[in-house]
Amino acid sequence: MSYLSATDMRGGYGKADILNGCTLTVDKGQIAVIVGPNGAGKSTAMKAVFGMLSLREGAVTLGGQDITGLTPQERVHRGMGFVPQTHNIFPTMTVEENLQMGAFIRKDDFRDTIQQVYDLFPAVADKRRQNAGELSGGQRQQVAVGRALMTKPSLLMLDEPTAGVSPIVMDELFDRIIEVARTGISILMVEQNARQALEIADIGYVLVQGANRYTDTGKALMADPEVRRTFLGG
Amino acid sequence: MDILNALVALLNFVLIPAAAYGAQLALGALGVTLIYGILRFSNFAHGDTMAFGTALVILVTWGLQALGISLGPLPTALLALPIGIALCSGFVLGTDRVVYRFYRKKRSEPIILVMASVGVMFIMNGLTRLVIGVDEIRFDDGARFLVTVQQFRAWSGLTEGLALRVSQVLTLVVTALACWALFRFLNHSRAGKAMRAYSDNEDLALLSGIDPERVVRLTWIIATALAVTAGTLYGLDKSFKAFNYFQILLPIFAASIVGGLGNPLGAVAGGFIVAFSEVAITYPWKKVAGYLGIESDGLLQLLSTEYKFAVSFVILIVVLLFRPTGLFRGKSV
Amino acid sequence: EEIKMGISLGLTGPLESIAPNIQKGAELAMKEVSDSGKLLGGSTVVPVAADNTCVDAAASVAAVERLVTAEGVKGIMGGMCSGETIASLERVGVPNGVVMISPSATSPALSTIDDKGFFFRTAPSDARQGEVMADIVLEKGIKSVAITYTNNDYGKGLADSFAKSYTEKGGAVTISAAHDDGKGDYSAEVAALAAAGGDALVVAGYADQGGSGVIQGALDTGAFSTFVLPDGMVNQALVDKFGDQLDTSFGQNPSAEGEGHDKFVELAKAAGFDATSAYSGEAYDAAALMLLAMEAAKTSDPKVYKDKVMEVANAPGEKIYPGELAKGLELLAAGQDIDYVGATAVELVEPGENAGVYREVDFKGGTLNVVGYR
Amino acid sequence: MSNTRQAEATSRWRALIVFAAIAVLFVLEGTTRNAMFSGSWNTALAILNMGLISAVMALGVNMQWGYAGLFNAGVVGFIALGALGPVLVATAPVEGAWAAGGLRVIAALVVGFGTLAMAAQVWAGVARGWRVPALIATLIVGFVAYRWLFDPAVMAIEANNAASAGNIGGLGWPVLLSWPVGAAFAGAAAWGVGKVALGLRSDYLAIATLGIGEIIIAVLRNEEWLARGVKNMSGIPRPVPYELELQGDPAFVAKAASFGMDAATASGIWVKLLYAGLFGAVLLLVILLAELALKSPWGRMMRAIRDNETAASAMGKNVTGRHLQIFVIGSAVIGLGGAMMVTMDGLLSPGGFNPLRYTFLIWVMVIVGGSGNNWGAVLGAVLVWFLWIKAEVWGPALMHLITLPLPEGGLRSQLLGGAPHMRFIAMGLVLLLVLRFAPRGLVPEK
Amino acid sequence: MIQVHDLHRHFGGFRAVDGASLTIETGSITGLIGPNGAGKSTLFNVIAGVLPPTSGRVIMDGEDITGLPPHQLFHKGLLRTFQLAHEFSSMTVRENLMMVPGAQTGETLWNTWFQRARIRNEERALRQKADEVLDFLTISHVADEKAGNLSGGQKKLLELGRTMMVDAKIVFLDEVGAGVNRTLLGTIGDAIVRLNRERGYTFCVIEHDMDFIGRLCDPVIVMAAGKVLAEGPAAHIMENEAVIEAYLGTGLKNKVVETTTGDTA
Ligand SMILES: Nc1ncnc2c1ncn2[C@@H]1O[C@H](COP(=O)(O)OP(=O)(O)OP(=O)(O)O)[C@@H](O)[C@H]1O
Ligand SMILES: Nc1ncnc2c1ncn2[C@@H]1O[C@H](COP(=O)(O)OP(=O)(O)OP(=O)(O)O)[C@@H](O)[C@H]1O
Ligand SMILES: [Mg+2]
Ligand SMILES: [Mg+2]
Repeated sequence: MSYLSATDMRGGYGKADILNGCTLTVDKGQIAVIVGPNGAGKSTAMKAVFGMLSLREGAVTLGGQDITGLTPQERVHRGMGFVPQTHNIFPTMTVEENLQMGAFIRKDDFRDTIQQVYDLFPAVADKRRQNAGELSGGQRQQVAVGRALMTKPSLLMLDEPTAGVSPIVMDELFDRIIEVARTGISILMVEQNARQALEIADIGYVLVQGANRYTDTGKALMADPEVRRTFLGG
Repeated sequence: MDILNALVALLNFVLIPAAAYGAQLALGALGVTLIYGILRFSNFAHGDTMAFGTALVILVTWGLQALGISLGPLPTALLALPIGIALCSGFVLGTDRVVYRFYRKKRSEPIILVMASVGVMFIMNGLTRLVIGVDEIRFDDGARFLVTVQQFRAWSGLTEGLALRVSQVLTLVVTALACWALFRFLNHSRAGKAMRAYSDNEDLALLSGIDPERVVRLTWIIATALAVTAGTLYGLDKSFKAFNYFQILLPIFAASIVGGLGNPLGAVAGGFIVAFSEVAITYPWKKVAGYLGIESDGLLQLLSTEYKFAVSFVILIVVLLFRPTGLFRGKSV
Repeated sequence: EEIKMGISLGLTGPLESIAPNIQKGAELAMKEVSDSGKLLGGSTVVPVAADNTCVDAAASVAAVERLVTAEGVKGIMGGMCSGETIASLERVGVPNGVVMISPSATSPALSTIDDKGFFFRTAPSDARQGEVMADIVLEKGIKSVAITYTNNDYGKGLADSFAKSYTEKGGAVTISAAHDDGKGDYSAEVAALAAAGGDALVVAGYADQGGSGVIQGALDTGAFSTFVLPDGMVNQALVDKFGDQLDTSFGQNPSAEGEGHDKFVELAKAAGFDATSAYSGEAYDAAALMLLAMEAAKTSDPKVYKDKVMEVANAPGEKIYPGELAKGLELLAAGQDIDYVGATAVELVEPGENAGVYREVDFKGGTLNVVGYR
Repeated sequence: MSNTRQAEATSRWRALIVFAAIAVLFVLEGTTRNAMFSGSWNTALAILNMGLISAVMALGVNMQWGYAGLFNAGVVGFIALGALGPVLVATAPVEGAWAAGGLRVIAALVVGFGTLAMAAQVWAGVARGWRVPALIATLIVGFVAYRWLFDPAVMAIEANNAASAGNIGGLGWPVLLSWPVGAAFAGAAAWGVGKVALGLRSDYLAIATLGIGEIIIAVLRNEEWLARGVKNMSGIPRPVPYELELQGDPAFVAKAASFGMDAATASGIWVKLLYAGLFGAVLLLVILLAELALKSPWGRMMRAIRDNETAASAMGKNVTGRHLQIFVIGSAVIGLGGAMMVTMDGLLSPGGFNPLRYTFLIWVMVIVGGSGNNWGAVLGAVLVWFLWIKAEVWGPALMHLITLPLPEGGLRSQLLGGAPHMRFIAMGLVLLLVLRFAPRGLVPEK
Repeated sequence: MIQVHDLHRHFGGFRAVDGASLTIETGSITGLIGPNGAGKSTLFNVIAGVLPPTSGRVIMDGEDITGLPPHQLFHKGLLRTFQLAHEFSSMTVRENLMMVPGAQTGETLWNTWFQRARIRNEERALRQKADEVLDFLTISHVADEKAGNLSGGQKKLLELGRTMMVDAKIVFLDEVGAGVNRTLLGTIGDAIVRLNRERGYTFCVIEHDMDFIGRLCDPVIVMAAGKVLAEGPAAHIMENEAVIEAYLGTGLKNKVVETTTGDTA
């Protein structure tokens, strides 16, 4: 049994279903990457896993326990961390406060972790007293990822963490994600910078119209010319 | 030339009353600004929360007085205040549970919440009158003055007198404390930061493990405490009359806006701006000028008091023209 | 017959705190008549109250419309504020032919309105009171005053007429500043009044509204110690509030010479309300007048009894005081004339408003003392 | 987790159902007599008429808020300006007033506005360093000139027959003509206000307009020469016959009798029906124009601006210009409502212009009706007004119901004594109930 | 087409744009790259009139356009997209597009009452045009959806779509690619090239996807810390040591090589 397993999810925003039997699983310490065209339901799937969308069908288990009925908040306490695709910072709080909020449920001393985040994103460190709403697009993204890292989750879910960040930061970010995964944390992420992402992925999902089209290791997907042409930009 | 007399006249008639009034507005505005900052709507029921809370405080005060308990020179109402706050918070949390929560869950636009608060306002309005009636009530006991006009004249030998009431000093002190405490709380405590986070981005706050309902409850309790305190001080200083508390809502809104919505410092600054523009601009300078050796037939009054409300609004508008989101850069949705 | 009588007052709104005692005054008269069993051979009187909010003409019209067309009242004690009264009179009272007697609407506009004989008021005219007050002030040797008035037609009208008559007679007005009722803070007004100065402060307002707020501020800051108080201010509540701080103050209000007022106070006390509250006596008189006029006309039809109102109110005839409505009814039934005096020395002059006898009062020793009539 | 919801497909039906429900309420009010309803067509129609006027005002607010997201909290001020229309146009001239100082007042006003215009020119045209001194100099010179012209003229006018006139008087023209004039007054003021204040956003604009509303009311209450201030202006002529005339007309009496009605009742009903016809016609015209505009690219543009000003302006829409346009038009419609209202009241009573009743209640109407939707605003207005009036009866009735099981005694009589205040509680309860069951308004925007 | 002279934009004490001077040639597709926070978006916002500059001038076709409001620039043919999507969220996707063209008859109040027929015809044409654009962007299935309900990438596409609704002279694209599927981004790139060739649009493109920049842009301008760091043809720029250090990083260089070889394969 995988650490996270979301099986056969169906549901949407009221009217027609967006998810049509989508299944996602991640093992401990694994990196899972979801790719797919725009509007395929990737973000929706992430929200569903996180309990922000009620499912009509399907189940989500974490560490063997069924969490389908839990609220997002309870899932946070179970060790899930999430960076949404948009609106992922607190705009009128400073960068530092944003990071502190990431550690809201932690009772221990998290100053080390903040320092680690600053080391990872030096550009953001310079702005720690500035309101996050005043940052550039890429800087916001870095703060958002930093906030999630602060939680020290056991499952980290990232919805397009690299959108808008510069190549050098993207590389750093992927390096860091590998590092994080090596400490036993499971990673589930959506990526449009798909080639780079699949390169580090243990498992890759190609989602189309709310259903799994291809599921394989990252390398295998990269090697499939059909997948490359239709989903990865050649 | 008689600078001292001029100064005392100004102090007695302009500075002290305006400062006390400003502080009362500021306390009210703190509550409004807090609700706006965190729950993101202008709470029309705030004035009536003040009235309702004060009515409860008065009832408790009467009870204490009947039991023979007093605070010596300070008004007994101060002793009743915590109880009043507790009771009123209970009621307000009830309204949140019954009314506002529904719209919050539905993610209704702020204007809908504003309208719901108008509904709550009507209800509290009626309840206050049922509980305590419509008459003017005075409930200040203890000493009324720190310094009376006669005492001051005897002491200083000036023609002008100076009066300082206990309630005025009390208001100023309490406002300063409340503002400081609120500022510290919001910016430095965990719960305060959680409140700001919630106000910034509700979903993300949820994702960070913040319990939104707790934040909301806390906000209501603090706002109610501020409202009841403001209402009680206002009632001690003037007198309690249910109708007046709706009227004071407009200057309170004005104060919180001109200072910058969602900003406690702004609320306080706004309160003083409104109060001083009302009192100072319509002040006839004749007497003061007389002390300074400038005799005049006219009153030297810029505008008559009929326009005091209008003047304070003109000043607000001018401030907003140069600082579109208030003096202290408030929120805007 | 069960006769319904309307009471239209601002039970909610800015004057909500004086409305209840006005209502009670009117109901007292109605109950008295009803209990006597002497009206039109044993008719009972049922009061029906409506809330006209005092400030909202449309709401007032709707309320009075309801009284008239739905409840079928035979007369209305009301309205309370002038604007609202004009609207409800023009749009409901006159078109439907219902008598309205207002205890408190004092606007001169109501004197000239085309009321087809359906409108009366037991309230005194502002113009007359201004003159009386000017005389009293001058007799006290006070040569300069500051005026503050409640910013409505009553306050403004009274302040204007006082100022006119006072200056004509040689006094000086240093400032005439309005205050709004229902605002708690009067620092600005007090500051302005104090800066302008004067030997006394004329407060043309209401005792439990802004008027007392201004007095409070003036006393606290030592701006004034003598206050001149017209009808809206002269009542027990003010005395209770300020006690001997009003030692040098004085004033006047319309009241019958001798027994009328005192009797009403007694009656009210027995009924459990404060009769010195503004316009409570006027309300009693307004209600009594309508009922007496019915008896005089031998019908409760307002189109008929409207012509009798002036008759019962004025001489000749036996004087009728509060508590003597039964006697009045008897006399009328017997075809005799009466001269209703009531609680406020009712003497109606054309076009149907109270001429007003004023009693002069002072507040020496922290009590309300009558010192004379004029 | 979305905050934009799909419109209910049923919304056209919804409007009809709500409309029917309100119609039923009015019919009940007209025919049934019990603790809830008065059973008098006269009251029903009186409520309806003011409801129609409120609907016009609500439409104005809806244009500003619903179409453009402008938070105008100074509604009462624009109503008051509109109400000036009939006073200055339709009332009879005051003898001697114009001679006393009419021209001088006009000259003063011209100088006053000229000064403001000049000040704006100076601010825009003069180089930075000199700007402030030049502005202040202009203002001072202008103000002195203005007061020099204005004060004596006003004194003279107010002294002219002070007890029953003391104002400048009207022109004696037909009252219907004064409606567009009232609208124009409000629109013109809105233009000035808009020029200054429309740079502000949401609640900041609200408080600025709230202030402007208060200023307008303060002027109206205190400038006696204009409309007698707090002394009230009565005797505004009517566009419909007087009830007493009808009652004196044998033909009418006979006709009434043939319906089995007495003349007084019939005349009341007939007059109110005539008013209802007039108001209804104006209302329908305003709605027609508004709907045509809203269903066009113009409406789409306004919605875009309301949604996202930055983007709209990047897409070439002149946000400031459009805001000013809609602010002026909306205010003019509000003013039109004000003019209609004083025409029906026959009275201008500035003491009664308080924001609770004339600003916030109108807002309640718009939001309860469903902002952005014209029919919603209209239905909201009529319904809320109905409730506002009926709460006067329902409140105390509710109290009697509540106290029924209580034993005779102190508490009960205390509660019954407070019965009038149940008006507010009843109003609040009904408002909350409506909002609960129609959280986006009775007829939400599609 | 556009010349920027010594432009400054400061926020408090912070110099987001700190003396940038650059030229965008008519008919070019100019790339603008640089690390996060370099001041690219701020520069765009100043040029497009959203933010007033602290100092400096912007010239368009010889005319000084510094500080002109955005809507006037739009009518001069300057269009832009936003980095964070600025859709009209409560309008449908189609309406989002149809509102774009300027000078519509139906945008004048008077005409909405008296020119109904003309408006109807214009609307029909607009609708057709909007549907074509939606088709091209592969989002025609959500044409009647509220724009606020779109996915992140779809919003980005809508941003781009708006610039396709009218004839523009110059289009500023702020990271249209972020969050857009790479296959689709390829198509978009083709469209940009086509618009540039066939209709003579000038483009200025901010993008962090170096493939995209490399394929489309000539020249490429690199910004860092509010200043122009380097300028030149894409290939050159990617070899530039300073650019690699500040922006590209070494790790990527290998990858770019690897994937480009993959491409050719
Ligand atoms: N309103 C503001 N107040 C203060 N600083 C700001 C403000 N807006 C932007 N900045 C700062 O200006 C700098 C430039 O921001 P800009 O958005 O132009 O960067 P960018 O080059 O577009 O970056 P990215 O690639 O991440 O989008 C950033 O460091 C940012 O923090
Ligand atoms: N709040 C919502 N209400 C209604 N429909 C929605 C909502 N959010 C998304 N959708 C629809 O659901 C579909 C899937 O959206 P989702 O955000 O999951 O896509 P995605 O795969 O994350 O795309 P992208 O790569 O562009 O982010 C889209 O067609 C979108 O229009
Ligand atoms: Mg997505
Ligand atoms: Mg950017």
